[in-house]
Amino acid sequence: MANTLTSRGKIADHPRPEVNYLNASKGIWSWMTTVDHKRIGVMYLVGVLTAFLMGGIFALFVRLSLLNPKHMLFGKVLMSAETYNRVFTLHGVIMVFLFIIPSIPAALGNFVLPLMLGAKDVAFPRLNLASFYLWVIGAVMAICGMIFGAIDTGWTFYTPYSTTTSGTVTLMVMAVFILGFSSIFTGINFVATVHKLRAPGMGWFDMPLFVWGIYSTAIIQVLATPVLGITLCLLALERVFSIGIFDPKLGGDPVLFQHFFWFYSHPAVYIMILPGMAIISELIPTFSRKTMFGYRAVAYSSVSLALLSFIVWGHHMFVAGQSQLATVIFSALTFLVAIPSGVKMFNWLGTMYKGNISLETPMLYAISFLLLFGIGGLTGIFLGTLSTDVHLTDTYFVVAHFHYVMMGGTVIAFIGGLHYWWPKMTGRMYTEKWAALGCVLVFIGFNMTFLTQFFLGSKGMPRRYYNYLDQYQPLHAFSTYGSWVIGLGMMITAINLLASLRKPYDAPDNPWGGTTLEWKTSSPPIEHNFEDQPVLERAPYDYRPEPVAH
Amino acid sequence: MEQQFDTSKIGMWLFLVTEVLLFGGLFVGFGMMQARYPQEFLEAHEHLQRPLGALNTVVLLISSFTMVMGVLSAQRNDKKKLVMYLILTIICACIFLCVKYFEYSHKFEEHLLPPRWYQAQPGDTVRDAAGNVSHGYGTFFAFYFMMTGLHGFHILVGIFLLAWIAIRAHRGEFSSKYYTPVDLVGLYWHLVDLIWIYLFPLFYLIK
Amino acid sequence: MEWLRSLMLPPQGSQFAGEVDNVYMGLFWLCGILFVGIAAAAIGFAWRYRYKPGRVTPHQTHNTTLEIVWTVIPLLLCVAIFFWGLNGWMKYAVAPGEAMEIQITAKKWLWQFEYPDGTRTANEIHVLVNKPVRFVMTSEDVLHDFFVPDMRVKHDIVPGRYTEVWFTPTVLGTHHVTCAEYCGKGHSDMQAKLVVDNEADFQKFMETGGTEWEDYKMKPAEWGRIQYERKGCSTCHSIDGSRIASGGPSWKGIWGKMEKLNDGKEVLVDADYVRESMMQPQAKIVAGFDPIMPTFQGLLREHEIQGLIAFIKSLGNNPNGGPPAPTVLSLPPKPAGASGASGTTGTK
Amino acid sequence: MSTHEHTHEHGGSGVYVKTLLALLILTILTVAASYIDFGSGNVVIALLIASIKASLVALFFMHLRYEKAVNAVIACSGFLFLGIFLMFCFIDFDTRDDAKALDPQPVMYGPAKPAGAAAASAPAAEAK
Repeated sequence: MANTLTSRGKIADHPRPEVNYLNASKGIWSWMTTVDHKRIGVMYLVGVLTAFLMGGIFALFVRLSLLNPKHMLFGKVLMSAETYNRVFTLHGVIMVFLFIIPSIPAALGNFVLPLMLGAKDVAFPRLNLASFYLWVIGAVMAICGMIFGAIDTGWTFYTPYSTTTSGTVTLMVMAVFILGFSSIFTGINFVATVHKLRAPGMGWFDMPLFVWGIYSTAIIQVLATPVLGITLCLLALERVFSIGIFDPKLGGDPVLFQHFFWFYSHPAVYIMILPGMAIISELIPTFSRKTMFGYRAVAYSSVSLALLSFIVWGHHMFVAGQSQLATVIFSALTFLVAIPSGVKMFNWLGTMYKGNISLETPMLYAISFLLLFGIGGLTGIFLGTLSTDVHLTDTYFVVAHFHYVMMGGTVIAFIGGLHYWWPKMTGRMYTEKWAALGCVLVFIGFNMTFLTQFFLGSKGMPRRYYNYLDQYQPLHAFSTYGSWVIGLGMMITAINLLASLRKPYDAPDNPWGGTTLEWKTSSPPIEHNFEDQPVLERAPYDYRPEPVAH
Repeated sequence: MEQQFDTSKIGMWLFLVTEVLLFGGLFVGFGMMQARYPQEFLEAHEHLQRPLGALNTVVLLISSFTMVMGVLSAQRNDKKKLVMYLILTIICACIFLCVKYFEYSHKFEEHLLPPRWYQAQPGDTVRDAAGNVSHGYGTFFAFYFMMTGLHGFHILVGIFLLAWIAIRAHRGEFSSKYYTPVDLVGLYWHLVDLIWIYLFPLFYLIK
Repeated sequence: MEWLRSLMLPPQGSQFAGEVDNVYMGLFWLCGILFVGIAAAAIGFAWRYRYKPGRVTPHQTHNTTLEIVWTVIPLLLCVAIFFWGLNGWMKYAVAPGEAMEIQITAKKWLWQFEYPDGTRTANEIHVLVNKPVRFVMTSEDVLHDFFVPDMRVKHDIVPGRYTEVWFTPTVLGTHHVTCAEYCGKGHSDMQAKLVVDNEADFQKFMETGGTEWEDYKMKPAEWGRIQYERKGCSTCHSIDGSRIASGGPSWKGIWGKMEKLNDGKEVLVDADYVRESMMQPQAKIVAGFDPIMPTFQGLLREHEIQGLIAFIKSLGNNPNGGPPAPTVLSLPPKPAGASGASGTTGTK
Repeated sequence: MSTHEHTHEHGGSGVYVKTLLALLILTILTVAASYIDFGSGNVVIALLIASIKASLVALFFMHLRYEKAVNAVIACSGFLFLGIFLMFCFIDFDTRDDAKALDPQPVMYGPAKPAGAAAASAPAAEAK
């Protein structure tokens, strides 16, 4: 496998230009005031990876604390119940709002999307920079909330707990509000970019599937995030002015809060997973060297997932006290979501069929994704089905399910995409062997950690529990060991990628034989992306040997 | 230029959609609380001054008209009229805010305020045995202040935008070939008007 | 396949469990097969079609028939699963009319149960085997969730509202009740025991009236005050000396007093007299009052009677003195397995 | 660039004046209607008139009538998804069937603490 790269690695088609986007201008200030989508993407990347590191450390602490029911480590209690609640809340808030939501769209999407469209930049470069700064402000506020107080509501901020608990809930809620606007600006930018800045000759169905995925995501970002904003405003006002909308002590309705919250946060699940699917739709044809099977079906399924995501939010509330009619309707609608997800899965497998598959690191991640997202998606059926959901909801089964989707799906795809575009972004190749080892370790550790949690949950272990019954101890311990394996895998991956930065530029323009436009420019790209406006000559994923007019 | 104009328009419309949904959340909240406290909301809305609300509606509608005439003037390369219409729009916006100021100060004097500060009015009928009034009255005014406040904030932002556009227009930066900012601020201004079109009957009129 | 079921799911304790577990296992097999298919395809293709330099891949853009097949079949499967799940859930959604109703008040971080006769327990609840039981639940502070894994039931408890959940326990013994909606520091300590009793044990439990009184062993007068309000004494008897219209005499200061009866005789207000007044209220009527009090025979347990006596005594001794009320109560034996409840029970 | 100018000048002042007049008449109409009691029709009439007015503003003042279809789609999607949000919330609120106390007691405030009122309502409901 080691020689697959060299066997077909193309040396740069034309001499590497002296000036690229990284060294076109120098100094911190030139980065802070940049409107170059590539630089903003890189800054976002640094930001979200920092958030991922923080959230990951909190996750390791949560798992470490659950190693045994007494929370003992070397004869000392690792953390109290209050601390535990704060740590898992921070893990949730950071991972969801600071990491996963901006991860693929704002970091990788910002970098790649205009390149894929053959554009010079996004539609509104200054808005793009504003979005990044809003993210920074939100992140700083969230960190202030952590340092100068504590928040123990869980990432869902359910009322009336969140309206009555002490701590810096208001500050944290305002931080998330600002992060929401960062996300909205990204969404507006991408929709306008896709509509208006496609290369000459590129029709809607000539766009790479990554663009379709990001476009669908952007629709959700625009349509759902404002409701999160107003929800959090109302929550903050409830805390400060007791307006009586969410707190039952004041005549409000906590179930209404859940409607408001999930009207955003269920679509937000698709803000997280659609870009992951989008990356996989790039990786599989590229590394199978075969055209995408059912391109249109995959494109349509992205959009339909985006739209369907708005009408299923009530499946988070089957036992929360919404009306029984609403419960039945939401359950029925929920099953619709399974269809486009299944279509994508089958089309990916259909693309691999009779391909010419090389297992470089990005493809290893893609196959991990297929397996992990397969489990995540299929266990979703248990939770959409009414009678089993009553037993399984609010248990570790749910925890395992959404980690399989969010981490096994989105994070795996994100890291896969990072390895895929790393040569383009940095101009350097990483060490293939270490990258593959990291991927395999993450895959094994992930299954150790979360497969066990399905059993914990179906046995009846509720989520967000500090103390647990002794009978669950072996499974919890195994899960904790798994988290260490993930940590090790992530560490190897991170060191490997960072180590590559010390080398001189050595990446070819198109190391993987990709067909989309971002591979037609140099690695790293020049400041304005392309020497000449690229014109689409062939549809994406066309691996036929002879150029065929499309 | 054409391309950029179209792109900006799409961006602006997307932004307007987020505004609609932002206000929409408040409308949904208002609807649900109205369903919970029908009697309280009915009685509380009698405290709002219908003529002032109607006056403000007319003022905003006229301002929308002057705004669109401004855009038309820009399209027709008529700098003088553009500036005039923009100033007229700003004047309307200021009248709107003045009326709102009088309405707000009336509410403050009467203690028609969100629950924490709401003072029972003689006409409030939903009371418990001890004479305490229902929480619903305050909730109505909480929504009144939140929604008209958020709307008023948009008006205020609009005034600054209009002033900025008017200054640029005065400098002659716009022509029939380039008037995107005028058009976008116009769209924003119409949306603010459009939201008020719903706010007015919801708060002042519906029984 | 029983071993597999018991590996993944808790013991079956209610009539729901069988059906829920069937759906669960059905989905498990269905999803298992689908997953094995996906995994086999993904790994199999990666191996079978591994990279060979120069191999040309076929240009398959789509296959409409195939794509319709793999859209429609999952859709039909999903519809079937939805109705399968709905079928089980409909039973869960509607409680039968004859179910015994138990009120649950959840608060940070305590379960409080109340039986139809007013008996209260904390963190422990007894139900009768094979008889449907319906829980009407509310919360005093934040969201909680009543989750009994063995029964396969779960429902949120919402402050300001009453939600309900029901099941028919089928297996004798102790089952675990746990809070499944995050409620703060003590969330994971919010545990209770659900004891499914046979007829005899349940009767015994109801006679002793749960465990609440144990907290008041040393404070019988306080226990009596709770009974005074809970059993409805307060509607007719004041404790401040005032007379309640068409009611009975105030309890203030009557202890040890010689009461004038409507037949002209006098009686000393002592433990025996108070007890008789509760059991046979028409036997002795105080002068100036109507014989309107109903009997509380069978409605009061021994410890409740003693508590009331102690409460009346505490409302003011006549200086002339009377026979003292018992200070240490002789109480019925503690029910098996009862745990000491927290001191905050039911003092609201 | 002559075609450019042509494509962007929509309506003209005549259309705008007519739109404004229509809007003002509708405003008078809705205020007048509010003094008449149509029972449950009050809300429908008020919102219907508001929607007509909003459509007029969107179509003529905001030029949606003359714009590219994509902008109209974007504008409609906002209202569509708001409608979905509203609809499902109403479905829930309308069909809730609580075990007891269908409508929660109105929460009073004033001298009495709301906490006390909430606690007192539990045994009261039980006694029914």
